[in-house]
Amino acid sequence: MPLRLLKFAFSKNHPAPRFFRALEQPKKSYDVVIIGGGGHGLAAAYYLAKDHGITNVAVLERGYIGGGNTGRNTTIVRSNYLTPEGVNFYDASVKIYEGLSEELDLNLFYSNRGHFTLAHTESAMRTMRWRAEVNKHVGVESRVVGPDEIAKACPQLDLSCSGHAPILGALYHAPGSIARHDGVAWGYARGADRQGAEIFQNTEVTGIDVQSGKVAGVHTSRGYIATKKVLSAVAGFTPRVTKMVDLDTPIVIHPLQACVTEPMKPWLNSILVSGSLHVYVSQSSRGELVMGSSLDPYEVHSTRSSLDFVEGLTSHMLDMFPFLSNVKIVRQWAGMADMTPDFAPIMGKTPVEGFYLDAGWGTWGFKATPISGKTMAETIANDRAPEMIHSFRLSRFEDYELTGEKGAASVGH
Amino acid sequence: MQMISKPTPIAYALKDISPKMGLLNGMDVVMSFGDDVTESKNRQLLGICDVSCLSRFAIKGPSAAQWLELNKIKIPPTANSWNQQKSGALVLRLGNSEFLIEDQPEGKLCAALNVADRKALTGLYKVERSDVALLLSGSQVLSLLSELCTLDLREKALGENALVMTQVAGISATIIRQSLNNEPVYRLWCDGTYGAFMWDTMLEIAVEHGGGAVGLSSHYKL
Amino acid sequence: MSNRIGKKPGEWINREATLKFSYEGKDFTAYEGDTISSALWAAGERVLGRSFKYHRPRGVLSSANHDVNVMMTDGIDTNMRGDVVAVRDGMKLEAVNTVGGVKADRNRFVDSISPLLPVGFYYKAFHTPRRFFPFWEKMIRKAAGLGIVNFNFPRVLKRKTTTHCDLLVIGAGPAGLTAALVGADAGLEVTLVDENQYAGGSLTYDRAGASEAASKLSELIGRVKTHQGISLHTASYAAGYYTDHLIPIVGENGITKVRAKAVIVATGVFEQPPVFRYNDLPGVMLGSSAQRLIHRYAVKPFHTGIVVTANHHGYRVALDLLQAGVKVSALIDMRELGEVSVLEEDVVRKGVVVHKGCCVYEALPSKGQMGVAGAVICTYDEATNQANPSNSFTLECDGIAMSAGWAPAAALLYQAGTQMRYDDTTQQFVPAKLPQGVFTAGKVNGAFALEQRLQDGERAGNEVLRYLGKSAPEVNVERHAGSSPSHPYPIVPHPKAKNFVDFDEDIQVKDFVNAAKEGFDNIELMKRFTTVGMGPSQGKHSNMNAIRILGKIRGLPVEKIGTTTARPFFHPTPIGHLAGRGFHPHRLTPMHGWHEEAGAEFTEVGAWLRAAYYHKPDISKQEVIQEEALSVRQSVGIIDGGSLGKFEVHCAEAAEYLERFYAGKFASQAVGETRYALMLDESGVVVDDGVVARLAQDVFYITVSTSNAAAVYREMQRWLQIWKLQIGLINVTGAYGLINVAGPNARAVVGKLAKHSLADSDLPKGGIRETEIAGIAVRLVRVGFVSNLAYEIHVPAGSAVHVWNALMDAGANFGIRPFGTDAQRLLRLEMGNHLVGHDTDGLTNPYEIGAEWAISMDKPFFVGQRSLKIIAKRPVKKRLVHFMLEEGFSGEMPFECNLVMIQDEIKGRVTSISFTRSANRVIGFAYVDPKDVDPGSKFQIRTDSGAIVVATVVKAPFVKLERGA
Amino acid sequence: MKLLHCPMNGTRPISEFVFGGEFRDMPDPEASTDKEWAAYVHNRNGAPGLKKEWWYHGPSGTWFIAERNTLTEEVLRTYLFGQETAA
Repeated sequence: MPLRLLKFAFSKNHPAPRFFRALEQPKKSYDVVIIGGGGHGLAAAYYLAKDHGITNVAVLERGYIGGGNTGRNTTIVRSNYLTPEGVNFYDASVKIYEGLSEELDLNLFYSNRGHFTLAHTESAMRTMRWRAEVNKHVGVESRVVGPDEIAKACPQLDLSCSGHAPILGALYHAPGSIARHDGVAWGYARGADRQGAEIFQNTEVTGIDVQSGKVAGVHTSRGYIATKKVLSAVAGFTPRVTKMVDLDTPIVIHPLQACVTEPMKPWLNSILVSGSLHVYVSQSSRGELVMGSSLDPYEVHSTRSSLDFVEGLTSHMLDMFPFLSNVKIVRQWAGMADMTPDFAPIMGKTPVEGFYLDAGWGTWGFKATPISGKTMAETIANDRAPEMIHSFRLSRFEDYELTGEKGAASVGH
Repeated sequence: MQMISKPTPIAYALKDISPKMGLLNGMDVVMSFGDDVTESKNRQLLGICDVSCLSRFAIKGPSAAQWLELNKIKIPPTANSWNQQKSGALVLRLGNSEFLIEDQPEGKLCAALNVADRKALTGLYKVERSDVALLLSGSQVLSLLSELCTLDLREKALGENALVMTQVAGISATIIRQSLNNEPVYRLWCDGTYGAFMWDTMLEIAVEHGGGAVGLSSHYKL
Repeated sequence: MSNRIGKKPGEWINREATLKFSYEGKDFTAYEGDTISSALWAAGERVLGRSFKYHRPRGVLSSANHDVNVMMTDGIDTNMRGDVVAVRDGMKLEAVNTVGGVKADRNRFVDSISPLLPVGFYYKAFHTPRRFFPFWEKMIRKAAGLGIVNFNFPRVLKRKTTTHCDLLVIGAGPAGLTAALVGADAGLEVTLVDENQYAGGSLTYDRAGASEAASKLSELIGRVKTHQGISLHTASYAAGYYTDHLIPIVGENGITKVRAKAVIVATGVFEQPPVFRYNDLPGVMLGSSAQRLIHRYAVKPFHTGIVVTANHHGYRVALDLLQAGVKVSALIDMRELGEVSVLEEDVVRKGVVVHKGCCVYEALPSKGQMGVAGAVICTYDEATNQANPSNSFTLECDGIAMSAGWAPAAALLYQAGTQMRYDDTTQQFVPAKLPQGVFTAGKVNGAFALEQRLQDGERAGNEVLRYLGKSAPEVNVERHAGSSPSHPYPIVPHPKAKNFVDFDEDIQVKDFVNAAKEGFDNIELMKRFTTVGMGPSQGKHSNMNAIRILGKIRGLPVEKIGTTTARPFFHPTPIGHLAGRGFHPHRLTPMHGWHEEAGAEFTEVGAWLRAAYYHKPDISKQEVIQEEALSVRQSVGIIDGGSLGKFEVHCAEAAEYLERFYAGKFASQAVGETRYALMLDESGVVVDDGVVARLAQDVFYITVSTSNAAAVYREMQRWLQIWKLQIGLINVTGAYGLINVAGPNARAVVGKLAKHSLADSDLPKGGIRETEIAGIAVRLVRVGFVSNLAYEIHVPAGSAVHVWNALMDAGANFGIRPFGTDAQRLLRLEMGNHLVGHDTDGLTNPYEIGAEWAISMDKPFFVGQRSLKIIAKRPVKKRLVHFMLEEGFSGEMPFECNLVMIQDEIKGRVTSISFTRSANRVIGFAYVDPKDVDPGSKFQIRTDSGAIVVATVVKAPFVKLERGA
Repeated sequence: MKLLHCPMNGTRPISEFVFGGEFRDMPDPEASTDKEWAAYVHNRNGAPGLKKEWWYHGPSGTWFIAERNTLTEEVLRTYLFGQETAA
């Protein structure tokens, strides 16, 4: 038993301080206002302070910290993308994640499990090789493996998928991991708070004050805050915020649903994703199977659950694991995914001076949390986006230079 | 043109059994799957019958209704409804301007319409179709449908002459409820290439309910 | 020692049928109808399971499907809930999540080190230094989870049906039964569901030692059961509320998806445990649980018990206990004033000592904490919520019944979008604003007295009638009167803790206090940090107390704290039930049976099954594919192409329509001619390609690729509406079979059967004729996709097999051979034809694949044209070329999607590659740098192992095209 | 499962429909600048609210317009394209 737990056993008062201060009222102005107290916004606040010494920062959260997609995703972290720019970006994220528990001094349960993207068709196999080759090129450990290797890692998997969709092979991505999603938000919040950033929960931004094309401040449910720099990091709420500054983007909102089973003794060690069966699954450190599927097929701005989702998902789960018939689903939920046409994010500066966008995270935002925070902090600090996120700029659509992650991201959370 | 016998769209689903076959309208068709007692029991409990061999004629376009009337067909007055001609032929109005006509086993209406002059009107297109047509009967038929279809297909919900285009077992299909030999039955049409799947799916459930496949002679005197 | 008591009216057990089973290696008997817990409890077993985190012994808590510490395995199934799963004869049960048995569980040491495991402990340790984490993680994963999954558990297919009704009533307690009767009497079709084995709700167990409830129950049940308009389903729970009144009802044999016009939620309440030290010991149970054991299973909950209460209900429990022969040594009422009603008089008259303003300070464990030995009682100050142990006294007992209040079973209401408010008179959340078509009745609505619940059911039933457009009276329901059914703060602090709030996750009061100290003082954050309510019971017995505790910590009223979001499912629901039968629709061409007999290996293309190749004994798949392709090159092959999308476009404006829809020109197309057609989307991306044939001035016939057919047809229909052209569009995909006969002898074979001459002059390349083959009217197209000479025969589906067989016969002399999609892909590659979707991806534009020839920028408009004008101004980044490897190439064979490199930069990728025996070369398609596109240019492919293979750009086709070949 | 009313076929579960995206008027390709055209092709009105949308009923092959609130999922009305006034 680690010694640091002993202090809890032998202290009279609870020895752990607050993660983040309970602040009453925001100041009149800040150097930077971050809209959205999810992983991305909090990470940006953290890196603004840590990397750039910018600490006069407010993070405004409409609900509670990490209550949006940060706390709703299925916590998979990976970097096996399709385009070199995508792989580079997510790889940088994985590298930060690997040391993040230590850096934030909070156990994020960053658990390296290995990630299999199962291929049931020849064309899926081709895409796997494409991704493997690009990954290798960038220095990321991904390779195409055959059914034998999948069976070795997961002997319980029915490789024929009940005869409906036999598995031909997979893309194996060794660094694939899962983490405690809430912990990531809390850890960044604590880190940002300790360096001086101020976090306000239950604080809604109702408008953005733009004067002569430049950001001048934000209107909030707790009054007006003057600032020259605003970062929007609000995932499924992006269109509402960009509307405040009259900015058009390609983002549309589709719900993404997930569910968990009752806890059982861990048996599934890898993360499995099947594009053909629209399933991804891992087993958490609590013993629950955490499962998700593809996006809901139409636009809805709510987190309601649907029965068709869980019917479809369970049917495909049984194809893969027929013995789960009597294992029970405890809970299902949904997040709102901000989707772009090319399945890549939109990051960086915008035509509105001082308005920075961290959006379009669709179904892949959690895994990018550290690197998006870092690169957005850099963008804000220098008023210039780093090269790493150039391909994700908003103007790529006007330039007909889409990024093309669709092949890797469709069901690849 | 020479006469050849055509296989039913469900032929593939029949390949491992040897029912009693017959020929109707040039199509090989199952006359019966078992003895009279079994056939009768299945028909009354939950019987699935392949009637793909019935003659069909389909036409669509803005002038389709007018043309059918010119050809002495009484057409259903509203979209998504059906009626029965004196000859016993069914006239299904699919949406507004598309019609599917199906003869009784020995009916001649479709053959006549096939060769009737269509030049007089524009906006008239003959539709080539290859349906699997099924006839579902028995006291448990709604149990079967409630597992395959989300709609309320009971008599009180459907009314007299409603026609519904919906999904059955995930496949687009057309359904009506009619009375045949004074028994309520459901009729279903879907694309013939789904025939074997639809047949197998329905049969599996029918058998679970204690019913099964029945041949054409269970419903028609031939 | 049997705790079974004499027959109770309406008991759920069948004393005629005795069942044998074992638990933890010991044999037991049960009556049919017993749950595992009731049978074991009747036999005197007290330790029915161990808790998840601290491995503390646990017994009966609710008997209402949230005793999640009592999870069993029978060696086949796991996580079986003892409080609801019925005993079956011969069961061999063991508690899950123990090491060495439930009594000797070696993991029980965790309880003694619990101070080392503060709230959220796992966030606080194990992560430094990083290299040790995997070790700790292994330990934690070992400790995690409940039961062990049986990997041989059979796949169970349950039936899922859809049913429709006017009114769905959820909960067959007095309110639900009454509401159902009101609806049905007015002619509604009513479905009534209840999760219990029998209908009746609390009338089946909450009797207060009297017979009034039982007779009310039989009266209501009698009417419901004989009512034509009510369909009653017991042992079936409403698992969730989904949009537009869709409610899945889960029963043992499957799910019924009920679609109702209106829904009445009469789900009642969950009894909530008061919180005191050792409130988790086996023998400490909810009052309603004690009543369930008595009246449903005729089991005495304990011999000498005390009742701790803070409401009216505790007195009713005491009376039931007395009636069952339990010695009730005291009734501890946390309220200063106690119960001022006849109930108190009754209890006192029966010899029970009532201690008002007192609480159970702690329960005293028997040896090994396997049961209760007594309780420490002291005064409790309701104003400060503090106990005063200085004046405590001890009572001996072997059980404690707890009745301190309730929480509404409102999960479905929350899911439906109901706004709830906190009602001070009942100290309970009740509905404030209900969504359209959703109604509530009974305790969930804050109506507690029986008379009131009956009234509320009547009111709700009548409201539904009015909602559905029938006239019905307004029924007034008396407000709750008298003392509150729930105590506002039934939580007793204790310096030594182990006063449990959440039994699923072993969460104690101090955990909430400490979580708040760390900043997690918002209900959602607190839930996530402490994991309260996240266990299998989903907070049914813990959320309400958690809210009360947080309110206390923050000094806020409960209403301000709010609740966490309730999500489906109401009870955990089996995967097999949700999955159901599962349909996998597939389409077969008319020749499917023929292919199968010929040894075809099938591949799925969209919904279709297509022959990929035909097995030949002792020959590898690769060899077979080469042979099939060679037979086309050298003589003649035949392939079933029936899955291609096939559409007809009729009417005078058809050409205009196609000009707009496709990138090429069709107005000038001659009758009897076919043209290649490229389909773009509005952003200029290549979506599909196909062939447009002109059958008449006003009739076109189009084929499109199999996998895109449905989507292309949809887009055709949409543009048709937008452009408002007079078009008749017909999808004949399934109505026509398609047979392709290819190879130098194709003309000879097809010619034998064709009514018309196939001479070049009569049917040139790219021509289409309506003619007869083997006596069948067909559309015959001279194509050149896989071979320079080939015929596509489009034949009505019913006659396709006949024509296929005729062609096989006609080709016998030429050695005609069927070929599959694999050979087809090789053949088209040899011909130099790219495949959309194979050689293109979701962002490919026509310039990148050299398809400039297929787009007519001089047309006034086509879909994608405007974007192409923008794209054309930008440099092309990559281009698709044909390539060959050197003759006799013997290096590492590149695969499709190996990368094309210049130095260390990715320039493109191989999209198609294959060895072809016809050309005796490795040939393919690849995207390369635009400067490398001229024939003869060399470029580099990097193989899987990293080796570099040099390829040469060539002109297609790859095969020497003999005259007519 | 959500229900949607097809103007030709009546009320059906949403699984019978294909979502066709927001209904948008195409700008004049000749008159619009490259930038305007790129915005038309790529950008969407992603904010929640009442929208006109394309929906397709699969079993009958019917395209129609639904006026739907994307925040509440409430469908105000549905009608065939061009028959807005009749609805």
